[in-house]
Parts: sequence; structure tokens; C-alpha cells
Amino acid sequence: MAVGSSVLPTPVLQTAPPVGDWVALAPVLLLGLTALVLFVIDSIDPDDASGGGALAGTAAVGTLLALVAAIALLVAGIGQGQGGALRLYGDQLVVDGMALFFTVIFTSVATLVIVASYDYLRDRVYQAEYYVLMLLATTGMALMASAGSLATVFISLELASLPSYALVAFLKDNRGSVEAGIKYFLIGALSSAIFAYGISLVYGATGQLGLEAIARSLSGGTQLVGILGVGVLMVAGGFAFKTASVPFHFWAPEAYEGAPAPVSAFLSSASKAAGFAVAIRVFAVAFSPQAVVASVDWTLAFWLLAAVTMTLGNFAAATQDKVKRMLAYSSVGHAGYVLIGLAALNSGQNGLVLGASMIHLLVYGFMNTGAFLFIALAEYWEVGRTFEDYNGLGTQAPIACVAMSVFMFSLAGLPIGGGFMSKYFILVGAVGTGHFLLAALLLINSALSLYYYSRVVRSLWFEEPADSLDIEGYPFGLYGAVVGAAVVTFLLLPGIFLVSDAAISAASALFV
Amino acid sequence: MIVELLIGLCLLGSVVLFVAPSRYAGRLAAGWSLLPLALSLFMYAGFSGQGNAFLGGQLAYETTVQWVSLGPYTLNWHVGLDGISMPLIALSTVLTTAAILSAWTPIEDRENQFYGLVLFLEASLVGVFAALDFFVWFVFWEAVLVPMYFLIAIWGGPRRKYAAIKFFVYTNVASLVMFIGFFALIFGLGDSIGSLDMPAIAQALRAGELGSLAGVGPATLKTLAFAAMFAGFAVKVPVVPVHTWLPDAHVEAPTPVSVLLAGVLLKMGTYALLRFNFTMLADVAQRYAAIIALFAVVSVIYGALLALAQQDLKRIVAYSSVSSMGYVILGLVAYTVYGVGGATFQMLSHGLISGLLFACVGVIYNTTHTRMVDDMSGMAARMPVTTSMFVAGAFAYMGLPLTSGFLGEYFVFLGTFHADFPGAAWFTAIAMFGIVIVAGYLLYAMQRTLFGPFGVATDHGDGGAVRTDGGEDADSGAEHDIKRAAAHDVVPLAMLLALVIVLGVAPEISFGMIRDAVAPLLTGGAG
Amino acid sequence: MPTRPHLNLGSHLLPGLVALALFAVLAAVFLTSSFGEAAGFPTDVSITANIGYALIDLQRLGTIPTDGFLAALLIIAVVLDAALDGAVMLAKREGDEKLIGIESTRTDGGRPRDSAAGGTDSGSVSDTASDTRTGTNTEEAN
Amino acid sequence: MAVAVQYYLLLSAAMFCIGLLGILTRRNALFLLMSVELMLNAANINLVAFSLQYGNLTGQVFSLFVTALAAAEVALGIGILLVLYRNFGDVDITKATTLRW
Amino acid sequence: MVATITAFAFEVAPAIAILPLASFVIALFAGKYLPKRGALAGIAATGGSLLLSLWVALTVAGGATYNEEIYSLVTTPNTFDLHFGLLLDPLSALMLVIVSLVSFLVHLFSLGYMNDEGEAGLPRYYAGLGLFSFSMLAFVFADNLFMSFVFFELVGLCSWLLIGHWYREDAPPSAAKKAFLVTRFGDYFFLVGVVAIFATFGTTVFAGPESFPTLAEEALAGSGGAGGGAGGLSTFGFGPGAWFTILGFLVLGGVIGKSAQFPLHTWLPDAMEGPTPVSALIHAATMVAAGVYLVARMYGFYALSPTTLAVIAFVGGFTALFAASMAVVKRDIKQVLAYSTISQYGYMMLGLGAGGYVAAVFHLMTHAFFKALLFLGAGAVIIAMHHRQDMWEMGGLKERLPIPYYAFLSGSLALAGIFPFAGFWSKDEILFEALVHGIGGSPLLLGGYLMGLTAVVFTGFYTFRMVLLTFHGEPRTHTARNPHDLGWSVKTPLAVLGILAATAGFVNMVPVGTILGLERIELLHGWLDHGISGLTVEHYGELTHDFAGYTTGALAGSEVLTVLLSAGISLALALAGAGLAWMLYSGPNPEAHTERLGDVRTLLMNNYYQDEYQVWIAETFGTGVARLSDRFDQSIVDGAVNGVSEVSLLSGDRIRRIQTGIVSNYATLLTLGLVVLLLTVGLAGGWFL
Repeated sequence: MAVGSSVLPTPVLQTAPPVGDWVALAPVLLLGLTALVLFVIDSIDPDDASGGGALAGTAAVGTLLALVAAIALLVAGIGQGQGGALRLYGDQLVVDGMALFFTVIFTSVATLVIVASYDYLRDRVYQAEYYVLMLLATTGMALMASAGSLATVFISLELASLPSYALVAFLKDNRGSVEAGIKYFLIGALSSAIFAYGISLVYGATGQLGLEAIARSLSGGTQLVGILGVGVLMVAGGFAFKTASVPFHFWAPEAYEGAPAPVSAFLSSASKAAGFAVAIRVFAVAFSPQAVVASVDWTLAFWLLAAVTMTLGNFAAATQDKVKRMLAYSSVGHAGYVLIGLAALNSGQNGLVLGASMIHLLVYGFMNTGAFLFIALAEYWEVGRTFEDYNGLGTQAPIACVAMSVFMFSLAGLPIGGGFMSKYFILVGAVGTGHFLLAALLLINSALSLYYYSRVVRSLWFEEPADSLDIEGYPFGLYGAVVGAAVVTFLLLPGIFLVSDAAISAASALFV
Repeated sequence: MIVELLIGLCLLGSVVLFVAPSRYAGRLAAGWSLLPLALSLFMYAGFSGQGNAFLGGQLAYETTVQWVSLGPYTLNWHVGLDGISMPLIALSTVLTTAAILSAWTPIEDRENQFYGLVLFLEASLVGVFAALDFFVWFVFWEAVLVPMYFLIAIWGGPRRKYAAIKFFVYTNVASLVMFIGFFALIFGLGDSIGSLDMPAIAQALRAGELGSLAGVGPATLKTLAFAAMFAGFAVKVPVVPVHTWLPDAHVEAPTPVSVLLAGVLLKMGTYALLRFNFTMLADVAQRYAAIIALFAVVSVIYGALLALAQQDLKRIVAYSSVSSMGYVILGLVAYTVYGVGGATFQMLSHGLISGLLFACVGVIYNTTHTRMVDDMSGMAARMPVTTSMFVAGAFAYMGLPLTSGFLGEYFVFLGTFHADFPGAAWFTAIAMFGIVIVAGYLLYAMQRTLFGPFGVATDHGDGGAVRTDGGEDADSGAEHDIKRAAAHDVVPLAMLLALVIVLGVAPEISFGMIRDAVAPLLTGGAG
Repeated sequence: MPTRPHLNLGSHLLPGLVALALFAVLAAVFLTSSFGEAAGFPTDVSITANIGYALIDLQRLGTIPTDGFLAALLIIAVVLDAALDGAVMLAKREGDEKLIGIESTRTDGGRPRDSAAGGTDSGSVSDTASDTRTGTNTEEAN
Repeated sequence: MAVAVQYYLLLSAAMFCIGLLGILTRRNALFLLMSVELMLNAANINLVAFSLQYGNLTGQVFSLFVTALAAAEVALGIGILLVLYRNFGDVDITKATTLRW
Repeated sequence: MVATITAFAFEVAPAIAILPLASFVIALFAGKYLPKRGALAGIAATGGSLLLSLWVALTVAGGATYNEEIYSLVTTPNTFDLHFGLLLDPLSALMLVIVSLVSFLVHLFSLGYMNDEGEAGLPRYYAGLGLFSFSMLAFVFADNLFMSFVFFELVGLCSWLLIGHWYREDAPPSAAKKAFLVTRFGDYFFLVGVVAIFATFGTTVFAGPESFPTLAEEALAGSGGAGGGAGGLSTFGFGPGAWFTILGFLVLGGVIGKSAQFPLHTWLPDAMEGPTPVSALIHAATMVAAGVYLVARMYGFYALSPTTLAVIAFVGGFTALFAASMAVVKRDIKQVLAYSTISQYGYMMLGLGAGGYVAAVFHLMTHAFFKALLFLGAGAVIIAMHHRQDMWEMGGLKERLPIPYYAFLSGSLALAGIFPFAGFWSKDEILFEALVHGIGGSPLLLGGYLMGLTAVVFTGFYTFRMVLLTFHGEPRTHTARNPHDLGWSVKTPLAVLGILAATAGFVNMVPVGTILGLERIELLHGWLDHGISGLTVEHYGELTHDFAGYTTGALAGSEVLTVLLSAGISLALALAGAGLAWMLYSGPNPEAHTERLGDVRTLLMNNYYQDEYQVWIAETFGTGVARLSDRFDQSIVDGAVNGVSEVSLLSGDRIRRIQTGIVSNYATLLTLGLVVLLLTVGLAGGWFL
């Protein structure tokens, strides 16, 4: 930042990031800059419905570059290791392994979604706005992952949320899309109010907003357990909204169903991951001191959230008629699985349980995005949205259907994709920390999920196609994104070691 | 690297078949399946393992490569064979070839996918028997479900979707229960192990290094983990009362799939029981031996009684599998050379025999389009060779001497009768009564279907019985044209029957290595 | 839509009880907590100036302790930008209605439209109609 | 002279809950937007009050950000409201129920 | 080894069984290409077996014996040894000769009965015969109980194959199933017995110092018969005596099944559905004989348990009487023979139970000859009658079929026990043993004796009723007037067996020997008294004396008198029965006198409703319980599974209704959730204090 003026005393310079730290923020900056470039393109040539290629291409290149940057930083070991986190802007931003890991998730999802959107949005207006909003939301997510203070947490969370509201309502003349948008927005606004109030109470209990400062302030215990407790839970509520956890999940089925499918993909994968990223950081860094946990047992809260979330999500998903809504509920269910990581914190296996959650989010980023993008493909083909409408699709579009089957089985936790590994890692974590009840719930829900995921597979492959089933064309972008996601999902089964080490060490590094 | 080569061959074959044209898929698959078959037999012939894989024995064809590190644990790609896994791998490859051949006739739709899935299944099965790292093992263990689900649900009978999903969910729940139980043990072991290497875990557990987990003491933890793992594996075996997926799956599955299901998949359950419950937690198994034996005996008798009440040939064989697998459990719990070794031998034997019987039923079904005992009679007049095979298989199933079926059961009885748990003799004696009931229903079924005046009910065809026949059979409405089975239908039968007899006359071929692998398990106590 | 607010007591107020319950909980917590004496701010310092410093991470120039908010400031600039962009996109009324709506039914799973409506002349009216129909269908289906 | 911080808290709690009450009981989307503003401002009261309590400015500065965000939120909210009105002919949020279960 | 010079006979002894096995394989795979469809191979093989058996017998006669393991199934260093071995001693050598002889003759006869009649499925038939011979021969020379069980079971399979030979009809497959199932039921106990003997003694070999009878004997002798650990043997909580009795009973289960003793005899009459040569084979030398042979084989073990012996004797005596009574009313010639078979094996059991080891083996031998003869004779009649079997459709065949007639008559006289035919000597000896041991201190045996004695009357009656109805009088049907011609292959076996039936009894003329004081005339006794120690008559005598308390009594203190009296009574009774038959049926057109028996006849025709009650039991406790289990399985066990899934889906449907679509409700629930969360965690953390 250009604050290094000669007028200023030297200590100020220390807070300004040196050049190396610029590099650390490269993914975020790349995302933001791409959004700006898109603005420029749009202002040069507005209202161009046919210029989708350039826009989507630019956006995709931007996210891809950000992805590459994040991976490069991860590989280079920037900010990683115990105590190696890079603190920028006076602890307002932190770049460490976890932030980069999650940035990889966001940018991967964004890339896939943008590639798919190229076909989905063909001949539509407001494409530039669409990509800009998506990039800005991605930027917000990346910032969430590296937020170092409740202030940046809150603001970056809003940066991720506000474009999302608009994206959900993107199909302005579609009642479903608009209704989804208003519901998402209202629940979101309520949640952010609760979140803000929670932050104010945490500030009230500690006098600090910086995460590590809060931890320091709390390390000696506090008299204001009640205020802190309410604050912590309200903050948790804010994250629960973002991650679509019960009882802050109500927007999710509607939003995912009503939104354009690529946006659903984006929200259910990346946005959820972002919520978890920030939740993990806040709770692991700020609220972890033993003195807090004794009186404000937020692991109990997450325990309850996890239990209810996965149960409700899976049970509701089991009886859906529409595939997209089923996926929406299943997404709620998966939030419940990941919450186990938070519920099992401070039981002696922090690196393992959090790492497992992070791995699951990464795999989920691919498999769930892929699944929603397959829905996008179906919407593109206009085959209908119920399970029955998908009957026999396997005969018409075998490759996409194989990909979809990979997603479904991987989501269900069968060894056809990385979802198998990550889900069982979570289960390992739950068992290893003695959360047998959660493990049992996970078991029940997993069985149920197998049932409804396999319904999709059954429709695709086992049922006779309706006579009217006829698909037109094989859109390159959508196909590319779906198949790409499937390949990565599959490869993450044997290749899970590529990410598991990074995730677990990043998670371990959060704890001093 | 030879195990990897074996698995790789199967997987490669799977991929090749998926892209192969359907027309040649059957022949290509059969040909390809000979490669793993030959390789596994080569491995069998050159087998050099000593002792039990889990108890520090010398392994054959072992590989270890680090794969994933999961928090405190390292997951390795660790495979290797001992005298228990080697025969089971051979069984898998043999039955796969047999199943592929027996699929030529009934599978007329999407053949390439069918055979591709079968080869994928084979790869998973080999993996299950070869893996020595828990997670690797678990990947294969669960991977088996996927091709099986498709195989039942696409090529199955009228209620195939119900059966497939039931199989799918039921066994998956079981896996999860088992998984939780196993990891409770792992974490109970604490820092004493750094990887999920099953032999290391087994030895640590046997050395009594188990600590407590989440406030649960070692003894209780062990018992609970044992119960969870037993429950999990019991579904796969299956043990009464968690057996009900099996008849549905068998009845709906196309015959070649039934061959594999009964022949190999059920063995996964008992194999796992042997490896986990009865090797790692031998003390618990011995403490609760009587209860486990009770489950086994109930399975034997109850399964046989259920088979007695059935009208559908496949259901009969399916329930009798429940009964036969009960013997395996009974043998395992005995902790004698003949008990555990016999149980393993019975796995092989039952695999071959039930595969043979299912294949026979399939051949009959191919021409009659019914499996109902009441719907046909006197098939022997039209299908003499198939009938002979059926008869031979049925008698082997009944435990006729000089077939492997006799020895499998006999070893088990011999090993269990004087086993060290209370009431062993009584349990054995009651279980033996299964041989009478099994004779009852198989003889009844054969008498009704194979013998007597010839006749087939023609009004039974419901069009949807087999997806692939879809009513295009021109003369299905008229008198059934019951022909002799084609050579390629009979070859797998003959192959399996030959093995059944060879193993029945010269059990040492496999019992030798089995005994060698089982012996270290039996601490103290002569045979 | 009511043109002016009027008091309407009815069952729809019932959910309000939940808000009251929350208030009860909050009050119970707040009133039982005890704070020390407020530290307060020095009276001779310009708080506004300090806030200004804090906003651009120059709090060392000020005297009242505070976190730096430069990062937040930059981010919120982007947030406002995004909100504006989104709001404008949504609020804008299309002059040319032709291009929208071609895929308007896609999130309904792309229910088959009238073949005549495809491509060129699907006006907003027919789209709304088709959406309405879709909506009701959904309700019926459920 | 200084008011005890509990009373600020009580005030903010009251404001928060009044806003919440509005959200729970009103059907007009505009009222909902206002109610959300009210709740955010309840947070601001807390922030400012605690800022004074602890003698650091963090809370005060942050309250500015909250206000800014409230504005952004309303802007977007109004946008969505507009399209809601265009599609449903009403801003009654209970009317939009095509997506459920 | 006793004599290395003679060892060569023993070296090739396995071939006695292997040859028929080879013929089985040849007939099975190449039968349809061979001139006589495998018959020649079978004849050659069994002929070879016969020669080898004779050689072995001669070698054994020379004093040599053989008891060696030849093939080990599994190598088991520290535990039970499962192997096949050869035990060639006088008993098995004798039995080998009998079995191979009968088998050879049956093969020969089949040429006439099957080939000449143009039957289908001949390769299968000869394969079955070959396998049958193989199994039985191997069973005979088995050196351990495990091997016995193996071939015992195979014998069962063969009976199934051959009884069900005409599978295109309804009855034969059903009969085959019944035969296998009923014997399987018995074999179940046998199986338990074998396993239990393994578990108890660690071995199942018959002979030698480490054999289980020897070990049992030592255990009983060592422990003095009173409880406790029996010389390191595990007796499963019982006293050794009681446990050995249980073991004996368990093995006896198999014997009762295979030898068709009451109550498991019901399969045997049905088994007449098989081709008649097969009936001859089954009844005379193979399957049915196997049971009795088994008891004889391990007699050293049974002799230790008085209870078992008594039960054997009693069951035997009862079966003898019971079956004989049913034979009285049958119309079908083969049925009469079937019941007579049951009855005769009852005698053998009586003999074994009564301590008459030699007598029983003697009867086993003579019966093999005369029953094979009778069946083959009946077969000849059936050929002649164009496969009609009802005796009331026959009559007057004497003139038209002279050779079968005289052979049949010879067999009948032997069966009825008329002096001096073979049956007289052997049956008389059994009754004599029962009598003397009965009066010598085991009065229970007298019950068996009396039943056996009563059965003699019936035997005489039904035998001659059969002979008279079949061969005497006027032909009652057209077929009987014009019988089918018979070939040499039919007549030769009849002639051979006719001679044997008449003369085989001379090998052990106990009454003559006793009266004349010529011990050496009891050739069979002497034959069975040498060989491997522990398997000799003398040893068995000691055992029954020491452990079962069998002592020889005598009427009026005179052994000679007793012998004479016993022989006299049984002969008189046999003659009485025969005479009655002569009185009733000797005319040219005999009446159906049994009709006059009324209800009794109905009862006898229905075999005392034995089948009915067994079927009832099987249906109630088999099928009935199976049906119940099935219903239970479908409704409760599987119902629970499906119930879980239904409840899940139903609750899923309820849960999703929470999502009402109205956003206000969402907000309410959200707030509610928050409040609940606050309260829960708050109460847990104690914030409100």
C-alpha cells in the first residue's frame, strides 16, 4: 500500500506490507483486478449479449491465475508452518496455509462455475455484471479465509454475501430466482444483523476485534462470560448462515433451487467453504483458550448444530422430487458433516479433525459443484427438474451421466471419488475424539444419503427414457466443467495425499 | 508388484471393455479375464508365504508405499498375501471367469458395460483380499458395492431397483458401523501405532497395548469395538438376523452376478471377520464364543429352514448360503486348526459350489424363463448335461464326500466339536443337523424341477422377468423351445465342478497354505 | 399491500413472542454481568482525528488505542461497489426485452415451452405467464 | 455522570429485539429492511458504548463500517425488492412461496 | 508286516475299488460310444475286483493282514488325521469277496435286464453301478471311521442315482429322494458320532493299539468304569461308559438308516422303484449291508457297552418281526422281498446285539447270496412278465422258467431257513446266540429272541406265499402264459447264486459242530478268529463278557441240548409258516386269503402307517416350521428393515414440511433456534448466575 511517505515515522512502515507480502495476497488481488478488468470491458462495450466469450474467458483466466497463484504459494510454503503465518495490515489480514488452502477451493469452484456459465448464460444480458459479481464474491471469500479480525471478517463476509444475493436473483424475470433472492437476502440480512450484534458483544467482553488480540484478552479468563457467550453464539450464527447450517439454513434450499444452477453450485460449494474457513479461523484462533471453553462451551453448540444439520439436511433430501432441491438439502447435510470438525475441536486431535473438515470441503468443492453444474446442463437441455425427468439420460449423454454418477457416489461416500476419503476422515476424527454419537448420526445420515443419491443414478441409468427425452447439443463449456470436476473428484481418491498433508498441517498451524 | 499387476489388469480390462463394442464384449471379457486368472494361478503356484499375514508371518508378493498421512497416522499402500488370502484371490479370479462365461447367454443389453463392471468388481475383490493397510482395504471393501449396485440394478429382475438399493444401503450401513468400531480401537491404541497397517494393529492389540478412549476403559472398548465390527461384517456374511438383503439381491441379480455375489462377496464378510474380530480381538472372540456360536447355529438352521420354504430356485440357493456361511462362523469361533482352517476352506468351497449352483439355475432359466419349482419338471430330459452339473453341485452342497463341500463342513465340525467354549459340542451337533435340511430342500427342488415328466409352465412369462429378453423371444408365447445348453454355458459349470471335486479329493492343495496361515492364530491349544 | 400502516393484532404477531424471549435471555445475561468503571477517552484529544488515523492504519499518529482499519476500508470500498453493481443490475428495467427470457424457465429445470415461444419473440408477458404457470404447477405437484 | 454500560446494553438489546419483532411479524419487505437497519444499529450502540468502556476506538471505527454495510445492504435489498415487485406484483414476502418443502 | 511275500496282493488291493471307479468314469464319459454302453467295462472291472478280492482273501487266509494308510487328505501335524487307508483282515476280505461277487453278477444280469430290454440311459446306469461298487468296496476296506463315513455317504449318493434311474416317471425320483433323505437323517447321527469319536479319542482307526476301540477299552478298564477322566480322553462331562454308549448310539443312527432298521426302514420298500438289479445290489451286498457291516467292523467298540448292544438286539429283533409281518400281505413280488430284506437285516442286528458276531457276519454272507438270488430271480420273472410285478398276475411260471424257478426256490428255502439251505444255518445261529446269552444272564435279549423266533413263522409264510403265487398254480394272465425269453446273462447269475444259496451255509455248521464236537467244521468262526489282534472273535467274546456281562447259558445245563432245541424250534416254526402258505396258496387258482385279515390287512398294507406318520412329522416340523420361519422372516425380520426405511422416509417427508416457503416462518424458526442454542449453552456454561 502506498502509505510509505517520508513524513511518516518509521514504525508505520513496519505495518505496511513489504513486497513479499504483496505476493502473499496475490490470489485476492488477482481476483479483484479481474473484476475491475471486467468492469472496464463492460463499460467499453455494454449491453452486449454476444460478448460472453470474452467476459467468461477473462473471468476464467482471472480465477485460474488466482488458483495457480494460491497453489504456488501453498507449494512454496508461504505463511505456513507453526507460527509462520504472515500478518498484514496490523493483523487485519492473515495469510497462512489455511487461507491459501481455502483460496484454492474458492478459485477452483469459481473457475468451474465460470466456464460452465459461458454456455448457461449464452445470449443473456448482464453477463458482465454476472461475472463481476461472481469475482467480487470470490474475492470476498478469499478475504474471509484470511481475515484476521472480526472487522475484516464481517466486511469480507458481506463482500461475499451481497453479490451472492444479486446472483441468486440474477434471472430477474424468473419468479423462482427472484423469490430465492429475496429469501436469501432477508435471511442474510437478519443473520448479518445477528452477526454484527454478536461481534459487538464479543467486543464488549474483550475490548478487542483482532482475533489473536481476543484470544490474548481471554487467555486469563473473563468475568463477562454471559456477554461473551451470547456474542460467541451470535457470531456462530453468522457463520451458520454462511455455511447453511440449521437453524440458519432456511435460505439454502430455496436459494439453491431458485438460483441459476451455476450460482447454486458456486454458493453451495464456495460460499459454504468460505463460511467454514472463517468459522474455523475465528473459533480456532480467538475462542480456543481453555478459559473460554470452560464457560462458553461453543463446541457443544457446534455439536448440536452438526447433529441437527446433518440429520435435517439428509432426511429432508431423502424425499425430494426435484433433483436440484435434493442437492440443496444434501448440501445442508454436508455442512453438518463438516461441522463435526468444529464440534470435535479441543479434544486432542485438532489437526486431524479440522484437517478432515478442510479436505472434505475441498473435495466437496469439486463434487458438489460438478453436481450442480450437471443440473445446469439439464436446465440447458430443458429436460425438466424432477427425478423422473432425468430418466434414461444416460442413454443420451453418457459422459455427463458418468460424471454425475461419480459426483453422486462421491457425495454419498463411496470410493469413486475423493468424497469417500474425506468423509471417512471426518468419521475418523469424530471417533478419535470420542464423539461416538456424532459418528453414529453420521452413519445413519450417510446411509440415507446413499439412498437419495443413488436415486439420481437410478434415474440416469436404470429407467427407461421418456419418449420426449431429446437433448440438443453438447455445450462445450458446461461439459468441460462437469467432466473436469468429475476427473478431479475421481483423482482425489488416490491423490488425496496431495491435499491431506497441506490441510492437516494448515489446520495444526492454527493452534499454537 | 505382482498384486498391483493383478489389480491393474482387472482395472485395465474394465476400461477396455467400457469402450469396446458390445458385440465383442463377451468374448473379449472372457479372454481378458483369463489374464488375471492365469496370473493368480501363477501366483498360487509360486506362493511362498509363511504364517499369518497379521501375525508377523512372511508375506508373499508384498509391497509397501506411503500414500497419505492423516494426522497422527500414515496410510500406506500395503498389500501382501498369506495362506488365507491367496486361495480367496484365486477363487475370485476363477469365479469371475466363470461368471463372465455364464453371462454370454443371459446378458444381451449393454454388454460392454456389464463386463466392464464385472472386471471392476474383480479388481476390488482382489484388492480386498490383498490389502493390509486398513484404509486401502476399506477403499476396496466399499468399492465392491458400486459395480454390484449397477450390476443388480441394470441387469436384474423385476424388483431389481428395490433389491439393489437394499443391498447398497444395508451393506453400507454395516461398513460404517464396522468402521467406527475399528477406529475406536485405533485411537484406543493411542501413540503405540503410527500407521493403519493392519498387521501392526493386530499385533499391538494382541500385545494388550489398548488404552482407553473417551473415558471408556480398554476392556469395554474392546468388547464394544468387537460388537461393532461383528455387526458390520455380519451383514456381509450374512448372519441371521441381518440377512434379508441377500435373498432379494440374489433373486433379482442376473445369474452371473449371483455367482459372484454368493461366490465371493459373502466371503468378504467372513474374511474380514477372520482378519479383524478373530485375529485382532481373539480374546474377546473367545470370551463371547458361545454367543457367536449361537448366531452361527441360528444362521445354519434358520437359513436352512427358510430355504426349505422357498419356491424360487435362486431363493433356495440364496437362503442356503446363509446356512452355509453359518458354518464358517462356527468354525472361526472354534479356534482350532480344523475350525478356523476349515472355515476358510469352507469359504472356498462354498464359493465354488454356490457359484456352480447359481450358474446352473441360470442356465435353466435362460431357456425356461422361470425359476419357480412349480413351473417346471423333468428338465433332465431336455438338458441332461446341465442337470448332471446341477445334481453334482447340489450333492456337493449337501456335503457329499469327495467334494469340497463335505470337507469344508467336516473340518468345521471336527474343529468345533471339541472347541474350548461352553456347549461347543452341542452347538456343533445342532449345526450339523443343517446337513439334513439342506438335503431336504435340494433334493425336493431337484425332484420337482429336474425329474418326472417334462413340462414347463408357459404362462409364467411376465415380460419383465429379465430385462434383456424384453419379449423379443419370438416363440415365448408358444411352447417353450427348451434346448440343450450351449457349450459356453456348460464350460463354467464344468470348470467349477472340476475344482469342487479336486478340492474334495486333494484338499491339501489349499488347506496346506490355509493351515500354515491359521496356525499362528491359535495361541496354545493343540489343534 | 397496505397503503398506510395500521395496527393489526392477530396470530401473525405470535412469532413476535420469540423476539421477546430473546430479549428476556439477553436482558438476563446483560443485567447479571458486571462491568468495571468505564475507561473513557481523554477529553483533550480529537476522537474524529483518531478515527481518521485508524481508518488508514495511521493509529500511531493518534493517541487513543485502536486497531488499524485500512484493510477493512479497502474491502468495504469493494463491497459498496459490488452492492451498487448488483443493485443497478437488478433494478434496471430492460429497454429491450427481447433478449431476456430465452432461458427464463431454466431454473425450473427448463420446462418445455411452447415451441413458438422459442428464440425470437418471447416477450416478457408470455414469460411471466409461463413462469406463473410453472409456479402453480409446482404447487400442485407438491 | 457516566451511564453504566449495562443500560446501553439493555437499550441495544431492546432495539435489537424490536427490529427482530418487526422482521418476524411484518410482511412488507420494506419494513423488513428497516427492521434490519434497526438491528444493525443496536450493534452500533454496543460498539460505541464498549468503545467508551474500554477506552479504545476500535468499536467506534467499526460502527462506521457497520453503518456503511447497512447502506450497501439496503441498496441491494431495494434492488431485489424491485424485481420481487415486478414478478409477484407485491412486496408482501409471504406471497412468494413457489419454492418450498 | 506279517509276510512280505504276500504283500503284493495287498499292494494292489486298492485296485479292488479303483477298478469299478474306472468303469464309472468310462461309462460316464465314453459309455454312449461303447458297444454295451459301459456294461462290459463294468463287468470287466467288477470281475477284476472279484479276482483281486479272492487273491486278497487267499492271502489273508495265509495269515497275513494289512492295515496301512494309503492317502492322506490333509497333513495335520498336531491334530486329527484324516486319511484313507486299507484294513484287510478276515472280515473285510470276506466282505470284499461278497460285494465284488454280487456286483459282478449284477452287472452281468443287467445285460439281460437293461441292455436287452432297450432301456435308455445305460451309460448313466453303468456309471452308477460302477460308482456304487467302488463306494461299497472302499467302505469295506476302510481302516478308519472317517473313511467309512465318506464312502457310506457315497453309497447313499449311488442309491439315489440308481433308484431314481427312471427319472422321467414320477415315482422313482421321489423314492430316490426319500431313500437319501431318510438315510441322511440317520447319517446325521453318524456324522456327529464320527466327529465326537475324533474329539474323544483323537483317532478313528479301527485296528491297532492306537485304535479307538482299544483306547476305549483301556479307558474303561483303567477307570474301572466309574466316572472321571478316562485316561486323558475328553468325555464331555459324561462318565466314560455313558459317553461311549452315546457315541455308540450316534454311530448306530447311521446304521439304522442305511440298514433300514425300525424306525428308519421306510425308504427301503420305496426304493424298489429302481431297476431290479439295483435292488439286488442294494439289498444284498452294498447299501443295506453297509450298516450291519459297520457295526461288525467296530464291534470292539460296541462290545464295551451293554446298553448299546441291548438296543441293537432289541431293534434288530423288533425289525425282523415287524417287517416280516408286513411282507405277508404284499402283492408286488419286489415289495415282499423288500420287507424280507428289512426283516433279515433285523436278524443280523439281533445277532450283533446278542453277542453273536460270527452269526451276524455269517448271516450277512448267506443273506447276500440268497437275497441277491431272490432279487435277480424276481428280476428274471419281471423280464419274463414284461415288467409286471404283481404276483396275482403271475402263476404257473414254474414250467415256463425252470432255471429261474429252481434258483428262486433255492433262495426261498434259504430265506425261510429250511434245512440245509444257507439261511437255516446262519439264522439259527443268530437265534441260538440270542437264546444262550439271554438265558445266560441278559434276559433282555430273550425279548429279541422271541421276536426273532416269531418272525421265523412269518418268514416261512411269506416266502412260500411268494413262491407259490409266482411259480405255481395256473397262469392268471396272458403274459404269464407267454413269458418273455431269458438270455444267458440272466440265467448264469441265477445258477451261480442258486448253488451258493444252497451251500454257503456249510461253512459254519454250528449245530453240527457242537453236536459232533467238531470245532473245525465252524470254518467261518475260525476264519474270523485270526488276523489282527483286537479284531478277532475271541477278543470280542472277551469284551462282551467283560463289559457287557454276556455269559453263555444253556437250557437244562446242556450245550448240545440247547443247540438242538434252538435249531429244532426255528426249523419247526419255519416249516410251520411254509406249511401254512402251502395250505392256503398251493392250488391252481389260489384265493387272496389275506383279504380275510380285514383291518389288519389294511394296517399291514399301509405298513403300520409308518410313512404317514413320518411324512406328518416331516411336514409339521420341516415344512411347517419352515413356512412359519419364512413368514417370520418376511414380516418381522425383513419387515423391520423395510420399516426402518419407511420410517426414515416418512420422517424425511415431515421434516421437509418445516420449509413452508414463507420467509417469516424461517425467521421465526431461526430466532427460536438461536434462543434455544443460547439457553442450552448458557445453562451449561452457567451464564445466568
